[in-house]
Amino acid sequence: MIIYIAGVLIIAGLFFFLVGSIGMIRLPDFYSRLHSAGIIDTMGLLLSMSGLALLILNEFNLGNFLSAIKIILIIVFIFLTSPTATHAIVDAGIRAGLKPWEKKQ
Amino acid sequence: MKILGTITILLCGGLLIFFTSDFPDFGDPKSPASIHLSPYFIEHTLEDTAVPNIVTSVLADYRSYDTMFETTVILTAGLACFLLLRIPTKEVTRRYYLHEPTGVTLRFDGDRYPKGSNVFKRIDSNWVPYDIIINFTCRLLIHFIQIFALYVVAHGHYSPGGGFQGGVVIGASIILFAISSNLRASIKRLGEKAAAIFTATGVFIYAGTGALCMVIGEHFLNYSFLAPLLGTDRIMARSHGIFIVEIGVAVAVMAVMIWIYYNLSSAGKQDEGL
Amino acid sequence: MKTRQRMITFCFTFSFLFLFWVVFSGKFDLFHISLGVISCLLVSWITSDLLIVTHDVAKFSRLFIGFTLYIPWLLWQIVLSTIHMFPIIFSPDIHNKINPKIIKIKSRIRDHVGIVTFANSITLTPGTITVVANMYGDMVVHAIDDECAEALPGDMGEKVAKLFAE
Amino acid sequence: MILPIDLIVLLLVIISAFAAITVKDLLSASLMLGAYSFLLCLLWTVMGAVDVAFTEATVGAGVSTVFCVAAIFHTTRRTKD
Amino acid sequence: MDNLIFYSAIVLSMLMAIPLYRAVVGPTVLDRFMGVNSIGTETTVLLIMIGFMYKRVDMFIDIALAYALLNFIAVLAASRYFHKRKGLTEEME
Amino acid sequence: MSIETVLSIKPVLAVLVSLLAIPGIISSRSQNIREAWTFAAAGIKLLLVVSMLPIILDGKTINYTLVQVFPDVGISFRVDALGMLFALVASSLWIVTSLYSVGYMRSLDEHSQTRYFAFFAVAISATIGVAFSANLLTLYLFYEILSLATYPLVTHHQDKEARSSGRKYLLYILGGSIGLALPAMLITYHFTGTLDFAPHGVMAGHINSGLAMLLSMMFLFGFAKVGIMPMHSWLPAAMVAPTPVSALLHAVAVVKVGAFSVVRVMTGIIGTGVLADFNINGIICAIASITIVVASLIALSQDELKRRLAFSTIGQLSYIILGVALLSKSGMTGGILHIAMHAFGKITLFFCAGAIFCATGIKYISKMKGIGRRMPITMTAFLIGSLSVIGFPPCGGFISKWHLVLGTIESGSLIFLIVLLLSSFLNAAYFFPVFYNAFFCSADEVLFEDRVEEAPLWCVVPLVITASISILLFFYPQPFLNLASLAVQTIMGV
Amino acid sequence: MTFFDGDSSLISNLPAIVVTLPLFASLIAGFLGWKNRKAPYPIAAVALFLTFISSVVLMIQVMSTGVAIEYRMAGWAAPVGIVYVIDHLSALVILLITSIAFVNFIANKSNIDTVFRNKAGAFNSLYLLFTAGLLGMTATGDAFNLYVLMEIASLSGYALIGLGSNRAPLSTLNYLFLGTIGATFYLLGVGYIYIATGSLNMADIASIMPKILDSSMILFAFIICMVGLLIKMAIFPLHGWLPNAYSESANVAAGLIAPLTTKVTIYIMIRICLTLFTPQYTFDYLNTSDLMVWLAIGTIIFGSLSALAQKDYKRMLTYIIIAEVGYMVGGFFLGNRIGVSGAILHIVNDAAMTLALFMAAGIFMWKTGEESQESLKGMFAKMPFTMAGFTVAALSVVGVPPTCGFFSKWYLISGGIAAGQYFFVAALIFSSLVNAILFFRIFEIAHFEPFKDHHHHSSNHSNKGEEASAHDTHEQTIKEAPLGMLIPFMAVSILLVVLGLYSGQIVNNIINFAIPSSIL
Amino acid sequence: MDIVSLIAAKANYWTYVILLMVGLYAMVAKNNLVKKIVGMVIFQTAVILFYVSIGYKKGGTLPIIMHGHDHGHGVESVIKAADYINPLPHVLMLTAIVVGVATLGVALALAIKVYQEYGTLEEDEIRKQIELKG
Repeated sequence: MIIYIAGVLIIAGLFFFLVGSIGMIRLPDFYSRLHSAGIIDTMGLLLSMSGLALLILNEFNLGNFLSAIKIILIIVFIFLTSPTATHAIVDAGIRAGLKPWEKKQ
Repeated sequence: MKILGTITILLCGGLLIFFTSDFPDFGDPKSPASIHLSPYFIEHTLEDTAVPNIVTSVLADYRSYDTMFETTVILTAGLACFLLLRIPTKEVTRRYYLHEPTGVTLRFDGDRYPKGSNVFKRIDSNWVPYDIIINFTCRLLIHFIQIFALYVVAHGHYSPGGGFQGGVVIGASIILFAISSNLRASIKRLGEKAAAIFTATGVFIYAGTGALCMVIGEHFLNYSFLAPLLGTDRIMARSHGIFIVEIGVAVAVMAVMIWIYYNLSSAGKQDEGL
Repeated sequence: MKTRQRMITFCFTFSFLFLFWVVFSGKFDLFHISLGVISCLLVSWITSDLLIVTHDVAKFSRLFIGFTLYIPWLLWQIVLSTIHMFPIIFSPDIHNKINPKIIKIKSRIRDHVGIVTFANSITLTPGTITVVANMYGDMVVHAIDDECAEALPGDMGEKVAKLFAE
Repeated sequence: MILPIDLIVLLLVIISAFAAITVKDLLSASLMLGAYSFLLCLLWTVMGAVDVAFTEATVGAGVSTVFCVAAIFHTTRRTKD
Repeated sequence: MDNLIFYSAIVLSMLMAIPLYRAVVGPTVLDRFMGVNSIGTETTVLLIMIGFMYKRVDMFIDIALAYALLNFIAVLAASRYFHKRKGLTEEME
Repeated sequence: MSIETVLSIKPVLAVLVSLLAIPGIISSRSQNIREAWTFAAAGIKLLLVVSMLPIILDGKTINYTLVQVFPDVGISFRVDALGMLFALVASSLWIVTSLYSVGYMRSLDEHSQTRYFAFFAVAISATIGVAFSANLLTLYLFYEILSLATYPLVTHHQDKEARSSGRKYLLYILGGSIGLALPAMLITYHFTGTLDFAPHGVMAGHINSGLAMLLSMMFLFGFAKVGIMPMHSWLPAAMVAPTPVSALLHAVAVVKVGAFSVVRVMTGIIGTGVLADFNINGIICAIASITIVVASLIALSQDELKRRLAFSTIGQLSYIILGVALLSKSGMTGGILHIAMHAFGKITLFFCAGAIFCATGIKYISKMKGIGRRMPITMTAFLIGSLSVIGFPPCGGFISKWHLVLGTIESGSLIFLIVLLLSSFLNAAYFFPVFYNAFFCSADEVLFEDRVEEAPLWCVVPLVITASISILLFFYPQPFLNLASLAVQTIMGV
Repeated sequence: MTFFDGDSSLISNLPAIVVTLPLFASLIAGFLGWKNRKAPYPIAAVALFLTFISSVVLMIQVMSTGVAIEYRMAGWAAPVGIVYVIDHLSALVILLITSIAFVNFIANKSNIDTVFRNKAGAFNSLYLLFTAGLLGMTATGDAFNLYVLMEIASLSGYALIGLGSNRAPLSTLNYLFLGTIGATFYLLGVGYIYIATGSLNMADIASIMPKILDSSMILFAFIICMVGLLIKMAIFPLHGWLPNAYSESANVAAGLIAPLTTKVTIYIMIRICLTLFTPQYTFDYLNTSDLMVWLAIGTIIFGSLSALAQKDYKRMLTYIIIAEVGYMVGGFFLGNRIGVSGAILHIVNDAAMTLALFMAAGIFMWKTGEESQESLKGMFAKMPFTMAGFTVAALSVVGVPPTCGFFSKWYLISGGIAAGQYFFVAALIFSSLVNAILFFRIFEIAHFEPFKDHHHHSSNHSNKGEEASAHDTHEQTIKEAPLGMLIPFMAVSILLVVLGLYSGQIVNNIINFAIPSSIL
Repeated sequence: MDIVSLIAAKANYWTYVILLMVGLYAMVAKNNLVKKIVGMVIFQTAVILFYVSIGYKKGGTLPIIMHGHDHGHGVESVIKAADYINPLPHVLMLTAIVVGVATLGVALALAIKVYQEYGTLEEDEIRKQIELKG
């Protein structure tokens, strides 16, 4: 049972990776591309990592449990670092004077 | 130059590709490299050193002499960067200060800057306003990075990692601190002098262990002679000896990474920088 | 008082870090545990002033509970806004779908940790990114379309403010 | 079993290496170097060299890119090739 | 299940081409930052998947963790460059 | 004929004694002490050399090996008759020349006298080293030291002319020795495995005719100090040196070292057998003859006295080569004897030239009209010297030339006899005008005022001594003649 | 094979001590340099001296036992662990390195203080590390360990060189690039050897070699190792980094690096060809002689001709170094006993000569503050002792007996004749002649031109007065370099002659044992 | 699958050659000093790729002994060398990476010095400046 949930989560995570990647190509300017890069960092990572953590727990013992916790920790750390990095990049873009794309009216 | 480069790489590349044809296939278990020497390491690491991580045991015991000089290479790099870049600037002609209560930036020329004042805070000449997001996140993360690094150092016997990796991660944590706040704050915590002395200490721990083995026993770096000192049998003495030198490597590498960063990021002035 | 505060901070840091060490290590023999103690002491001795901002134990525990409640909600918000991003990314006429804009918002949060939490939450939800945040609660946010822009500060601001308000 | 991933990563590594030396901006070049070392780390793990991968990860992510950026900060980003 | 991991790893490694494309093509430096950052994230996931393929995940998690912790230092340092030096393409002294 | 050898450190001491004097020379605070060092060294050296003379005349040789450098080759010394003869000439003339140098340098108030005397000592050491060397390596070593030690002497004036002359000097000497002699030596070593001088040469049976020819030519031209024709032009150029230098070095040390080295190599390395078998001696004779004739002709056209002497020297040196290359007993004796006889004759001539320059500052023959009246002693000595060089009795030069002539007849090559006679005539032709100008000119042609006197005593005494020795040698040539015939006996194996 | 089983005396650990002593000293100098600026120098000097002593003891030990000393690092025997192998050849080179490092260090005391000032501690540390790296390279019997030590030597070398004139960083950077290419190629070669044999120990590889002689990987390993080392030793088409790097560095660094780096690299080449690839492979199977000797000829001719074109004294020396590299490489690849002896002897002699010449450069620098040849005007009169030493060194380079240069050249030329490589002989003689021209050009300037007082102007002229009574008034006042510089320099010049006179002994007692008997 | 394994048998070695050449090209032909340094890093890592490829063993697991956590005492299961990837190249490459970082640091320090001296990193411009200064 756990295996199937994990499998679904991993596939869903891959799907979000795909979505984020497509967004990174299609969106017109840097700032909006960052939004879709955010999908990779958040949803993609969250789902696939949870899937992998569940997969580890399939064969339960202390070592595997700790490994699962470590995977969760990875998610936590990336959830901390990713917005910081994004913020830093955007800040850099604004300071560098990069104008956001605007819809032509 | 471009043409020369192209010709060179075409020649060399052709030669190299040509000679790959005789290679054993990728991942061939029967290749000479896999059957001559390495089986010894794989099969004897537990008996000889009680370290499951073969890479660690080979790195810090069988070929520990290499690793000592690897650490020395790092030391050399640190010294080299220091020697090349460091400009000891006793006098800074122009300094910028932030008056913290009002947020006004003031410029002082010569040595008329306020010494030991609480309200004035030294800022870089190309100052960026205090970014709370980055600063806070980094402050939070540095601990985890450091504890993780120490974990990596301590568990080099059982899982990937070891002194070098751990040392780099600690170094990176302090570099992160320097980036997130500013260079001077970081130097205040761990100055250049401390970095240099840590570097030397790290290599000294390694080489000193080796010399101790030589003094007590027979060969340089033969940890099994440390057994009476450590109070264990000879095999465990090797394991602990590996641990000791890993600590030495970690200390040296950490300090050198920081030292090189200080010098590179401030172009040797160690005053203000990236 | 000062030393006591420092002691509390130190102990907090130490126990927190030691928890992490145990998770990392997974070895419970004496040697490794003592290594862990030494490492944690070392780290908390060097950098204890960096981690814990508050010395108030009660406030800290409240914050902790608040966070455990806040995080699932945040994750849900992330899912929602990701789903909101779907049609934009897959739309054949992507240039019409989006309307990037930079907006200024004002939050009533004054606490550093709160501001950082709020700003990061904004960034974490796809569709909005914090550009600038200062300690007075002023924020500049880049939003990909009007809907995202209007949702701010909204519920999220409220929740974070409540978390740190008192 | 691991080979297809190996091949894909090899391809990506080559692309990033080419990019690192062709991009006409030093900051970008050093960033590409960072990406290159991420991918190399992946390659090492694919080939089972976890210790090497760990070292590459820590060095590539934590140190060498930062060194490059620090050096570029004190020199210039401009490059003619 | 092994197959699932295997194929997802292949798909993921292929997907990494897209951030890499962004990192290689640009057009601005900041796009490259973004691409590199995304590559880092995907690498973390991929590392653990490879761990599953070797059936020794515990050995790989440390690397992934190191990645998660260190990945953003490079990006932070690079963006710090823009904080201190202004201008996207040209040097301004 | 087995040669009895004696082991003795004397040859080394003889070489080193003047080197050991150098610190004394350099550190002396006053001129007199410095020159005392010089004389002491010269005296000891002469004593050492003379003390070895009886042993040599007994038909023994003295051997001493300092260090072994290569397998079978070391820095080693051996004193035999040929070397003894040369060493005797050099060491006895050093004293005389030192005496003369003191006078010359002091009277002209030359600069850097300390340097001058120091390098003088080095040069004489090297000369004795060449004389006493037991193998080609040692010979080469001292040959090079000599070349370098004479460079500061040649360029003593440190002006533009000295510079270009010094350049030319080094180009020929060093170029010859490094470019030709050294490889020749190495090839010899490669084929024979030894470099020791053997009485009959070491090459026989090791090499073929072409290589022997090549090596002979390389040695002949490589030892450029001998001044065989294409390699001669350093010699006139080097006459810019102070006259005592010219005297010692270009009458005794340098050029004679060249001739000596060639003789040594021809006899000791290549061997008379090889020379004769492959008919190399004929070619050498021919080259020497050409040099003799051409040099004499050029000498005729020179107006500057020292240059004329220089070309004369070139010619006279080739006598030595010619004599040895004739390979006849008398010819060889004559050639070897000519080393000594020409040395005494020519050094007298140089001393005279120096004395004239010292007293009057004149260099050119055409301006010397009537000088004989003012400087009778000098010019008489000049006459004796030139007679000796021409080979006119009652002077030493006659004896060597007589043997040479005998040698040509003995070997049956008349063409060389003609060369000898022609060149003697030419010698007379270029010396005669000097003498004629000096003494036989009408009073109104005299270019000198009364106040021109003889050169200082320090200058005159040496030239008188050498002139008288020149005459003395005609009557008592025994020491040199005995040594020469002993040497020839060893070489020819008779 | 002799092991010092159970013997824990100091002597038996000497191979490790020789290398680690400079390392420890550099660490201590690194510690104390922060406390006291004056402390590191004596420590470094003492350490270098002790290293020198221990290398002498090592040499005596090797010569008396006549067998190579094998020292197991960490107690692991040969293929598993790293071993140090001290045979006659490496003992000779170790002695050379320690003595040169010591002499140069002593001679440049005042230089170190003035040039590096408050970085003197770091400088001393790097100096010692460089020495340790070279010593380790020489002593090691492990192909990979060699690479690590090579990098230590190179990195510290870059730092030492980079702190020279204003242009030094650029040329050092180029040196770094080429040095890295060289070292990496060497590493690649080791990889190819490893893939074919599975071992890293030189002796072990040599024992496997006969089985795999015709493997193309070994061939490529040979090629790439050689290319790497040739880059590092600056042979003709790959020489570009050397002249700038050496001529623009500080004198004290140049005095250490110029005599040693290329020579030790040549030693490494010899070591690899003889011990790792075996002479059988290098000379008989591959028959590399012709190609390499032609390369050497090119190097000699190029180096000599370029040296002719230089106006700057130190630059000229660098090109002479390049030409000398050609001597040694060519001599070694002649492949006969006499040629190889000549190459090894020339390593020793050339290192000593180069040291003397660079020390002279240091003294001239001190005196005139310039580097052009023109600045040497009137030096013979001004500094007779220095110039005497310089003359000896110059003559040694030219190859005039009894200086040592002549004797090694003798061996080289004899080897060339024996091998029938007459072009090599011709190139050697040509280069000797060019060297003669080069140095006599300097002699002329120093001899003929009057001294021009550069920066000590007129301060000591007025109060001379009658003091010159004993001497001629023409003679210029003698003003020598300080004794601290002069005495080591004179010692080295005398050593040049002594080395020359005793070259027979060196060859017979040391070098003969160093060359495997399979080379005839 | 066959075609994949055919390429895979040598692909690593080809890639290492390509990377090596990319690095070498950058070091030889590029004009910018930092570019050259970037090339140097690539050049060095190419060799690491080569070594790690040597060490790989099909069907082998990581060079960390499984179930070896009980300090080596009482290990019943026999350790078979074929089960583990060759650890020796990994050890060597750890050293090589360290050397690479050290070299990078020194090279960048030198580049900064060059920039401080000439104000540019382009080699041709620097050369022009040197010529102008004489």
